[in-house]
Amino acid sequence: MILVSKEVKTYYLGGIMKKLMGLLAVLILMVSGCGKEKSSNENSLKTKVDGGELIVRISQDMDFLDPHKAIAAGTYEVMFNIFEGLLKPTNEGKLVPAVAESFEISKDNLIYTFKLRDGIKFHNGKDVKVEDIIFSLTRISGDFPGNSVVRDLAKNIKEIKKIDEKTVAVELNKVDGTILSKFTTAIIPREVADIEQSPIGTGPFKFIEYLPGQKLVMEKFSDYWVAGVPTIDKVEFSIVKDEQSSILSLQMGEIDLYPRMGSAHIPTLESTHNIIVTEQNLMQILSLNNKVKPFDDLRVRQAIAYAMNSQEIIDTLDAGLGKPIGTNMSPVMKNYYNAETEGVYTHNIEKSKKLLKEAGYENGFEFTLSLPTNYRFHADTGVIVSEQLKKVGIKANLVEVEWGTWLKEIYAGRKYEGTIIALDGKIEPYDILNRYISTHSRNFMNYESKEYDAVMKKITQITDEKTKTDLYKEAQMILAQDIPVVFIMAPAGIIATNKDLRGYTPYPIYVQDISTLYFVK
Amino acid sequence: MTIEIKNLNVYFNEKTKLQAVNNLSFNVKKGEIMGLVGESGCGKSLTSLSIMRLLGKNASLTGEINFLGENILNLSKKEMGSLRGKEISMIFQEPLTALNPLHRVGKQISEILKIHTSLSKKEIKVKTLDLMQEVNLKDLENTYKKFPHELSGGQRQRIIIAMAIACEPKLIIADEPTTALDVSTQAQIIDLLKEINNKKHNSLLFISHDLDLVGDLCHRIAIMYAGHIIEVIEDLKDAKHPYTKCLLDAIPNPLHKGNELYSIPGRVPTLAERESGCPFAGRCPIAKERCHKILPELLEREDRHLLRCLYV
Amino acid sequence: MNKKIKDYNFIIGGGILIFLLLVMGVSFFYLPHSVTEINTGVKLSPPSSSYLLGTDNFGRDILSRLMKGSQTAFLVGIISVSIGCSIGVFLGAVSGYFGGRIDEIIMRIIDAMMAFPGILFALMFISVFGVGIENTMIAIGIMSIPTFARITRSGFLREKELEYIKAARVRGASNFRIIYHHILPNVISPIIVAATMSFSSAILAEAALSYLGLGVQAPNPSWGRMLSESQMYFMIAPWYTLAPGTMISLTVLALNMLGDFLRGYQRRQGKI
Amino acid sequence: MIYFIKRICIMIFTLFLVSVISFSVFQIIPGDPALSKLGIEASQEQIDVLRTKLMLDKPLSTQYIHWAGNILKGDLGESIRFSRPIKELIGERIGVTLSLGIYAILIAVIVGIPLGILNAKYNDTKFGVCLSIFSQAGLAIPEFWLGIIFLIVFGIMFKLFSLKYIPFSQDPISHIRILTLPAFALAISRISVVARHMKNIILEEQEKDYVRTAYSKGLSMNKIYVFHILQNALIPTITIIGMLTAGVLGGAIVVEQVFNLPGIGTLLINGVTTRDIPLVQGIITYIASVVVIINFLIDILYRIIDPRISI
Repeated sequence: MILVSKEVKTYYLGGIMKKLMGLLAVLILMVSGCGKEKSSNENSLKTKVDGGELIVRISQDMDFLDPHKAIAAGTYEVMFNIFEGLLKPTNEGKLVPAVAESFEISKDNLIYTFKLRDGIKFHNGKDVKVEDIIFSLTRISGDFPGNSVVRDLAKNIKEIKKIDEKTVAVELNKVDGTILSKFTTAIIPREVADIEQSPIGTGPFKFIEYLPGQKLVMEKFSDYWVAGVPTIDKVEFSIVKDEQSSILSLQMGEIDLYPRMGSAHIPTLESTHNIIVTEQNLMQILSLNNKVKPFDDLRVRQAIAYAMNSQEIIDTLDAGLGKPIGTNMSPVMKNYYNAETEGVYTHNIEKSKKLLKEAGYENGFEFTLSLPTNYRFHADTGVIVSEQLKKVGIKANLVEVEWGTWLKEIYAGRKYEGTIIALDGKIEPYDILNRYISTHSRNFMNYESKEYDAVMKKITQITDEKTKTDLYKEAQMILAQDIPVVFIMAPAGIIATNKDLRGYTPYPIYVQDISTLYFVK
Repeated sequence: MTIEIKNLNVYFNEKTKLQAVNNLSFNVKKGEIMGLVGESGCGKSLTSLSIMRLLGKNASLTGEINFLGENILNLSKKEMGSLRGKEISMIFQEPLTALNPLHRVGKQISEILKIHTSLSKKEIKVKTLDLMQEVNLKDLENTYKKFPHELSGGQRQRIIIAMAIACEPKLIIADEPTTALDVSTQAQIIDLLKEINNKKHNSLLFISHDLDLVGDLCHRIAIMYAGHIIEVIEDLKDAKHPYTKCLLDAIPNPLHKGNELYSIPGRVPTLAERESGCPFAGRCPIAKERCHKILPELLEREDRHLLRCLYV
Repeated sequence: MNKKIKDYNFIIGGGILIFLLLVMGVSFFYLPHSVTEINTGVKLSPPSSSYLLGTDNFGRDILSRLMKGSQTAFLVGIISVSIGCSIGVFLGAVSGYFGGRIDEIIMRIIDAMMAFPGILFALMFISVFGVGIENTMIAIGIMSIPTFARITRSGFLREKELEYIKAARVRGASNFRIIYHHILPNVISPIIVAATMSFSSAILAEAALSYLGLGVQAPNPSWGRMLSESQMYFMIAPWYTLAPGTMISLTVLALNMLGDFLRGYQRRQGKI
Repeated sequence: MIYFIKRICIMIFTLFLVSVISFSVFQIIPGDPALSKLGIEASQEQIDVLRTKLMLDKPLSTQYIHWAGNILKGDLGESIRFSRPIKELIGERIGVTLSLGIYAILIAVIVGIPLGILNAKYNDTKFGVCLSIFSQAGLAIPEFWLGIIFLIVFGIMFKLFSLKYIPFSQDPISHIRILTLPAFALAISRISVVARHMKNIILEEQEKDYVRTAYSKGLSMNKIYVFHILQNALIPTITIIGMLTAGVLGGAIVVEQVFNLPGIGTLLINGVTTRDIPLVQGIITYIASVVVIINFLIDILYRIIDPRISI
């Protein structure tokens, strides 16, 4: 029984469909048209402004706020502004006194005596005492509840003595030329109950609050021991992993500083933001498992090095800003970097084929190239590398691996054939190169070279800078020739900042120094 | 003359145009109970829906329906709205589904009063209870609050009747009101309709397929077959049309105990199968050649007895 | 007028689907450019005569990747629907036909599975068994089991009561014969509707998983992966995002419209 | 009442199954949470210390009993990555996902129902077809892509919405303003689901006898729609809203990524990539239980509202 009375009029609305299509077309036009207009730049007229609130976007979260527990790179990057050690790294990669005013090393290089800087205060207003230094240095030997994380420095400390109200002496068990950089470990007040909940240090900024996975907020520490520093009042480190939403937040003006941005976004942000390009202390490598056939054969590794063209990867993925490298050292470590290593293996298809023939792989071979999923940069590099190796008959099967699995199977377990990852540099060149020592726990390349181990051993025995630098260069040349891994590039560090933010100082290590930043109006 | 229908035609326009009712004409006088009887599919329900103008989207109708002298087909939707329920009301076949399951029965009765009368809330409540009293419902206060699923079929039909007589309509159309009820409730509902008719002198159009029932209740009976009225009589006994006679023979009679029950050969033609000539010609025992060609007129025989047949 | 209107769904939905099947068919034989070959010179160039839909950030032709991607999309769709359908229908049939304790248990498992929103379930599956096209298909397949089980069960409950089943049982037909021969054919049409709908949600799920970086992997191009990779360049190269996005939406729209048409057709047959 | 108790037992059993599924699925997960927490630099014994602390070395059954026991006590255990109780982490962020979910369902209902009614009224007309194609299109566009387009068009070009999340307690108006865009991205596909169900239900109710009785009482068509058809159509609509919850929570996970809202969706994805098993288990059990409980409430609500069914 159909019931609805037939008076219901029918609307003829063909017109509606036409209007809808029109609207959609306009929308698409606007989307593609908008990225083009240029903006005028009158930087010179602006004057420095005091204070202001800064929002920094970082992609990795902190593991622990307690400086002696924290190991993850993402934590030191932020907490660098809160905690300071006896010494402090500078943007040129040197070490300068911080909590300590000055220090001397005994002739036998075993006793390091530090003089406490007078008038230096903790964030809770209390003066820093020698007892705090002794407390902090003994704490890193792991004898405190909750975590027995033992630091390398602690292993080598024989005894810490208080000389007087202003000086403290640290005696080592054996000479270690590379120990100085370890004295940057944080000095914390001895009577604070839980440093994790209330991280108090001597740095330019005071901790306010931390929402895990969301943000960490700190504010200016007015009586910081360097006068007039910092200028910014309040800093919020907003933690978001997804690069796409960070780019959008930048464009919407919701974040002021975004370090380590992908080069692909430069054209988008060029007109509206400052783009700072820096050399990063970061080495991207194609690691080949030296224990796995055919990578145990040096000629095969050389053939791969000749077949690969780092410049093409740099142009495609890093907008030509990255630097090709020949060894496990970034050019940013100026006084230690060995420039000759760059020319050792340049792109040469014939040489590569000749070497392959010599090694008995005339018509190439197949191997699995595992790529960590959460670093799109490395996954994309893998795509280009597999194309490049095709030209010499080597077939690289790309397999993307979850980060957790990459860490366990490849990094710790060394169960892989080829992979692409970036190794971040440290202040101390020894810490960058020690990974290739055959006995090192993280030598996931399975590289073994008696000659290399000998050079690295010698370095630890001497403290004279000149001879140490030559030995570092010699070690780099061995790596360049042996190529346990193919050194692709030192990716450029690209930082996007708000148009009115000045004073960004890039560091050769994984830190964001907020104290030098200021706004202009 | 409460209502007079002249040459009513109802068409269904599915793929092709089908005629369900062709030029039906009959009238119902004031206070008269008119029966409309026929097998299912003869168009009797369609007629009632046409009067109420509640036909579906793909149905269309022509002809005149004069109610109290005015052709209601020309009325606007609003005017028709004020007519429905006030002047003409309807009782349906399925009491189970005819009431809104989510509203209390009392409220559904008062709804029709709210639309057509300007009584206050309290007066409406009192009137509703009176109406329920009139249709012989018991324990009024509780029943008022009950939901349809809490009442029996008979009680629900009484609620619908209460709704139908709420605004003292001139014409009530009852479309097979008792078919879905058991025999004992059926008799009570019929007596109730008779009682209302005597008291209120409204005219009642009673549609059914049960000859016996119609025989007792109605003053006049129109028998329909395949969209046509074939006979209008006051008493079943003096039926003359072959179809009516066949129908009467088909009623099981205790006197003819033992011998086989009679049933009319063949079946009712569907809308598409109806051809010209007398609709019953195909199944009529006394059909002749001419019956198939000419559609006989509905002529008045002695004292208001109408008949549509060439040979009787 | 009414008959023609009802077919709108069929005409538009069918039309788009045939166009997509054509695109996939052609992609087996001819692709304008190689899908993997990189040339940084033409990186992110707008649509031109040589590259009809422009190029991506590796300089690869988007059109050929889309055509190849259609193979992956239909592959993901077909396999995940067949997984979901076979297991789901089996579970639904068993619990619907036998009822009682088995029905109770299976239904509770289905309820528990329904409690996990689709993406969550795939997320859990993939983080356990790892990324890759096979796992994506299995994960999406499992996601669609509950819907098939429910539809089949309600179909079985409805048909089981009808006379023709009692008649079959009286004739001594075995349970299997009754299920397979008698009930299933009558329950098949709602299952087909569910299949079209779950085919389209499979494609949507693959896109979402790729967006989260867990879907189909690098070598074989998939619409979902292209969509997630391209959104970084939305401002500089909007065509790179619009192309895969439109393909996904068109396919899903076509499948949903066909599903709607089938449901409408089926209601007219009174099979609901 | 018996029905009520029966439903509660079923619900509890389902919740138990949910916890078993989410616990067992994660035990066979490759990758080591301790390693992924301490990252590339950590030495082996640092990792072992963390492993024992997290009982990762105990047999599975004891771990499950311990974990399930804690849940009953309301303690979801501690996240490895953030080394804070999961309950707290979820507590901080659940507000975002809940308000996003409720906002999306509200939009879906407010827009979906009238669209469904229009669809039903003009079912067999050209306008009706356009409407149904329009709502079909809503279902076809992937949520995250819609989110991105919204973000680009409304966020950057028209600067209408900001990405900075402001909690409800702080400033309700801007909280709603910020959540409008993600809520719409989430709601669009749900609108078409609600519209389609609404249309089918209305088409069914329209044919029912009580509608004819209403007409015969002289009610106008609109009044009949409002007082009679809609009320009867609303009851089955409640079950649709129940069905939406699972979908909306699933969608929220993806949409939160696009708009980087600090909801439990982003927390979950973060947990999955960093192998923070307790956190992921906690969240998945939490979401699944919310869905089960909501469906249970909807089922009870359905019975209370519909007088025809006694509890």
